[in-house]
Amino acid sequence: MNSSVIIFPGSNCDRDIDVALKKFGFKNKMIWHDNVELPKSDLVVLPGGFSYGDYLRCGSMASKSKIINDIIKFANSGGLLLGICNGFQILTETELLPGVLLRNKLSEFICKNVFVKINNVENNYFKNIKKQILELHIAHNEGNFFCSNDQMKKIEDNNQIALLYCDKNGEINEKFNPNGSSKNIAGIFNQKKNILGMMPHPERMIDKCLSSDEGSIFFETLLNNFK
Amino acid sequence: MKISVIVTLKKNVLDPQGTTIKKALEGMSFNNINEVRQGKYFEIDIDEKNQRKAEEKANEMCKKLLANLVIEDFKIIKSL
Amino acid sequence: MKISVIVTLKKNVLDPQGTTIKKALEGMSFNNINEVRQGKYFEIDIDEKNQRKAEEKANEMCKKLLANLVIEDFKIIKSL
Amino acid sequence: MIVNEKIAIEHGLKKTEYKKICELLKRIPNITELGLFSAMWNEHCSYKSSKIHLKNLPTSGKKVIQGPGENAGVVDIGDKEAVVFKIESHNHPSFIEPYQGAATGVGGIMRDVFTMGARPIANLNSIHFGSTQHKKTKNLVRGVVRGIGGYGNCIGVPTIAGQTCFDESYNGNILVNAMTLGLVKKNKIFYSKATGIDKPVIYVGSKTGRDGIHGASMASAVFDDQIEEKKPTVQVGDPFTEKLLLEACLELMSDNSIISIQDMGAAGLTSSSIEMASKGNLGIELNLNKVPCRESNMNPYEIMLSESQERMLIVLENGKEGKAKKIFDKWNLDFAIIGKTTSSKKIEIYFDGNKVVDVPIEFLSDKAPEYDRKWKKTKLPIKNKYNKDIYKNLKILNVLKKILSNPNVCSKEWIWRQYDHTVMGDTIQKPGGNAGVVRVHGSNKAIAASVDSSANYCFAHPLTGGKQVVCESWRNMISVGATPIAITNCLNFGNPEKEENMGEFVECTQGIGEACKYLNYPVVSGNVSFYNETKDKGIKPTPSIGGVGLIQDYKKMVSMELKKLDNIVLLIGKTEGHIDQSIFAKEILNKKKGPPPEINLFNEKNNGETILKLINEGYVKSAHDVSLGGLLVAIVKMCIFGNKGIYINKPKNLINYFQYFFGEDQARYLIEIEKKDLTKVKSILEKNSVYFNEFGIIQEKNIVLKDKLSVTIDELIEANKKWLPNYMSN
Ligand SMILES: Nc1ncnc2c1ncn2[C@@H]1O[C@H](COP(=O)(O)OP(=O)(O)O)[C@@H](O)[C@H]1O
Ligand SMILES: [Mg+2]
Repeated sequence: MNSSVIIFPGSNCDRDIDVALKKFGFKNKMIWHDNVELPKSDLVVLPGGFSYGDYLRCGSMASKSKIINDIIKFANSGGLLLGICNGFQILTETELLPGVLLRNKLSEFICKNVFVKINNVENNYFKNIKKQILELHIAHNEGNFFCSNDQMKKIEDNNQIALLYCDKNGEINEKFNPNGSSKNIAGIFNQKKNILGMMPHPERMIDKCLSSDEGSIFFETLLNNFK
Repeated sequence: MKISVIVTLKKNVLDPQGTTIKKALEGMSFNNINEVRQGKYFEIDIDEKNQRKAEEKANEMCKKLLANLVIEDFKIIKSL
Repeated sequence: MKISVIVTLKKNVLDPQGTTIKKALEGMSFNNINEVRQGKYFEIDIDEKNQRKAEEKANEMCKKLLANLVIEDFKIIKSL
Repeated sequence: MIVNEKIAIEHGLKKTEYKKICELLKRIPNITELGLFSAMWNEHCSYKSSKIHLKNLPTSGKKVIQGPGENAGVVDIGDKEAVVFKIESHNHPSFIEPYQGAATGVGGIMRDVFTMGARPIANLNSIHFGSTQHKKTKNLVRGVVRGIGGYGNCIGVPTIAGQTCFDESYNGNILVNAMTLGLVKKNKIFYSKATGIDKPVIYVGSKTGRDGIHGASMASAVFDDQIEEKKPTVQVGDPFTEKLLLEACLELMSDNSIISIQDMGAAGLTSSSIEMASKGNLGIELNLNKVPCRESNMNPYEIMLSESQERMLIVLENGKEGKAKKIFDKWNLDFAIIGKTTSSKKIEIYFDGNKVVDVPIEFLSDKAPEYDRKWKKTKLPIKNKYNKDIYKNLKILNVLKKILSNPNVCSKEWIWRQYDHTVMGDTIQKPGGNAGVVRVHGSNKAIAASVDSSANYCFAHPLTGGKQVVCESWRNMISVGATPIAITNCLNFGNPEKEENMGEFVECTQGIGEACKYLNYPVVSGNVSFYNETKDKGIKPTPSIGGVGLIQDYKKMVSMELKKLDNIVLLIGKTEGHIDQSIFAKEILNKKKGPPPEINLFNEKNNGETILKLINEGYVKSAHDVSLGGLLVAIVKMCIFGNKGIYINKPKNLINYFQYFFGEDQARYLIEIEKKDLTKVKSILEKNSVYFNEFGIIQEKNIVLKDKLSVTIDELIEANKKWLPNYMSN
């Protein structure tokens, strides 16, 4: 399976996702944002980091990169497009995903393990996933998902919520919401479910010696769903 | 010509930074604060002598980059 | 009463945000920009009916928290 | 402007120093030249008060590739790889503008590391604030923590450990020390020494503005009431540009275009150009009209002394300019050829067609003054005699809770949760433990690092205090299963022109040197920060020690959380019940006098090495060194982390419960082993003459000390974890 990771100036989880994709069997290419054309890919990933320093708004300047047009084309033709953390922010800024990611509720950067519940498995990301609750890691300043009531209704009606913050038993409750995100949302899909934006970093949790290895489940499932 | 722009969060959008600042101010014994909202301010110096044209340009910039109209409003103000 | 405050970086102080935004605007083919500077905007709603007193309070807040006079200037403006 | 003595003094030079400059030059310097002298001859760049004492530190060893004197130290970790690391202070700027001061401190130390060709793999920080009651403290904490996180998180380097202290001696002068570790291939290390004549000198990075002109002199000046006026010397950090600079430099370093490279830190273009030339015994010629400037009408004086951040100076091989420019263009960074190396052994600077500086390099570097300042020895204080009555009304549980929630002991999670500690995907021990640990990417090895200081001990008796900090750092390495390799030190002291402060410096440094020598734990880099005082009130002497260790197989790493019910906890090292200078003495008994606990280097080494042996043989399931707060605090932390309780045996040779459990005797560790291994472990300890006793048995949830204490860990977690977030949110 061919994947492409887009590097923006200021991306800093690009190596991490490269390592993860390769570890689980993807043939991965790193693509500089200045390119006009995407190579042939089954999966395109916008990595975490601080594109353009997160100056102005997170993801805003990256969303104007040259490569974005081709990414939009790729997504419109049904290709799998994954945005993690800053990548998620870029996806909302390009309006490929609804809503925005506001500053965390306590207005502090937050770095810790969280549990997330997979809310929709009828898609190429989570089909046949062997666990519904994963322990993953978040590290962000702006992960507080927000959208208008109308948008939220659409998101819910279309079953676009991908991941929800919860506790280890899957209970979804404001107590387990690390950043003030509406309805504990940790990740969402577009209508067609080929675009996924998520705040947690599965690529940081792919080895037993790290604080969890449940990111592995994410990547294994993703790869298997291509086969 | 310098154009000044203010970008604010829409009323119904939460402003965690504003809330934090409010708390900090209260911690410093500033009382009777109902609310603090934080926004952004830009000063754009454009090579353009015509005020109206310069403002139009700034307007474009806001729509395309400086403000996210999903959550923000912007206003072009007289340069200070 | 609502008081509006603008906090800007002093003229000689580096403004990484402004510089990066300028480059991004240029990348989007906005030309002839000499400079972009970014600042902060605050809207403070105080329980105080007297304009002068409210402004004085805001002034205090700026000095003590909202602005660091080492690198920033602030200005209280008419509420927009 | 014609230079005279008054102007020289305003530049922080002494009369005698100005006289010496005129004699060397055989003329009066012009204002730009005076600027160069004042920058190069001040304490921060010249180490004029500290040099003769730093000479006594052990700086070499089998693993040392580069000791002090370069941008950072380098140690060999095998497999053709090396680790580059250094710690640096950014105290004064952080007090004035906590966010930007701390941020640029982190940026500066990272540049020191990637200048040497190393990709940064971990950040650490040691921060000291005034009393928690002081009105400035809270905002300073908030600003500094945000600044450290703001910069490090943005670049994408994990912050894996640190240290936070509160003490009223920092009320008017906080300490912000930042440390970075980087990884480099042994044959790809870059140095600042220039070689070859007529090689292009390249300026890259951000543009030059009027930032921080005289920052280096500020770092060497005492704060006074006019502090506000010194404000414009604070710089704003731009982590985004630094990230680009990092990637661009590493890209250019992948072949052999670069002859030498130096970041522009304190005293900017001045010290970077002079150091490069001085180390290579060359001359350098600069044309300042070529320097990319951010502001208009900058004069040579300003350009040379600006401390704008995120800039580098590079000497390139001839003919590589085009290739280099392409790389920096790609990353959207400024690039300019601003001069060349020469054979003149002088620094010659041109501006608007005029020669504005013409000074032999050695006048600015080797000829800088060196002082053997007067210093006063500190006598070992007499031990306090404690009357048994003082313990009468104390309850162990109350004392324990009070100490666990003391600002200096309580959990610092509120701080490190704001630092990205997992980016790069190799952090296998996060902040909160004995030391942070990161894997060497793609290998079985891992690097451990920690920062420590013990200002109270150093203040009570500098010589012992100096030794103690090194030993604590060594213990932190041992406790995670790392072989200690080397340290970096940040020596934060008061005014060296005062005999007491100078004495503190001299004796702390002696203590550090002695311990390092004995433990074979050399000093490979460091930084001296003097003049940490406000209105005549100096800080307590605060050397921060950044330790680095190597774990050959990361699967053998040990952490501090208790692992399994029924396992046995052994206490290694002798407990004498030394409570002078302990947190118990200070906070509970309100006794501030007395000597710090004694350091026995033989025991330190022997205990540590034996534990390392036990770890490498797989016997140790968890480990923690016993430090601030004593035994009970140490075991409670292990319980909290592991979410387990313990039944503590009644100590055999009990002096007194309080002295026993809250005393701060050194060279002690708690280790967890399995029952089945007890005989074997005992025999190894005995064979190595290590003093130990069976401390307790792991059980569920309760911490029990027969007839004295029975408490759930949840209750103690509350005491330990809540204090800081509560303090910060009120
Ligand atoms: N400023 C900080 N940055 C990162 N980690 C910190 C900071 N302050 C404290 N810590 C972490 O908190 C833990 C406790 O530190 P310390 O109080 O020195 O404990 P101990 O005495 O048990 O070693 C350490 O692991 C340290 O890494
Ligand atoms: Mg420790």
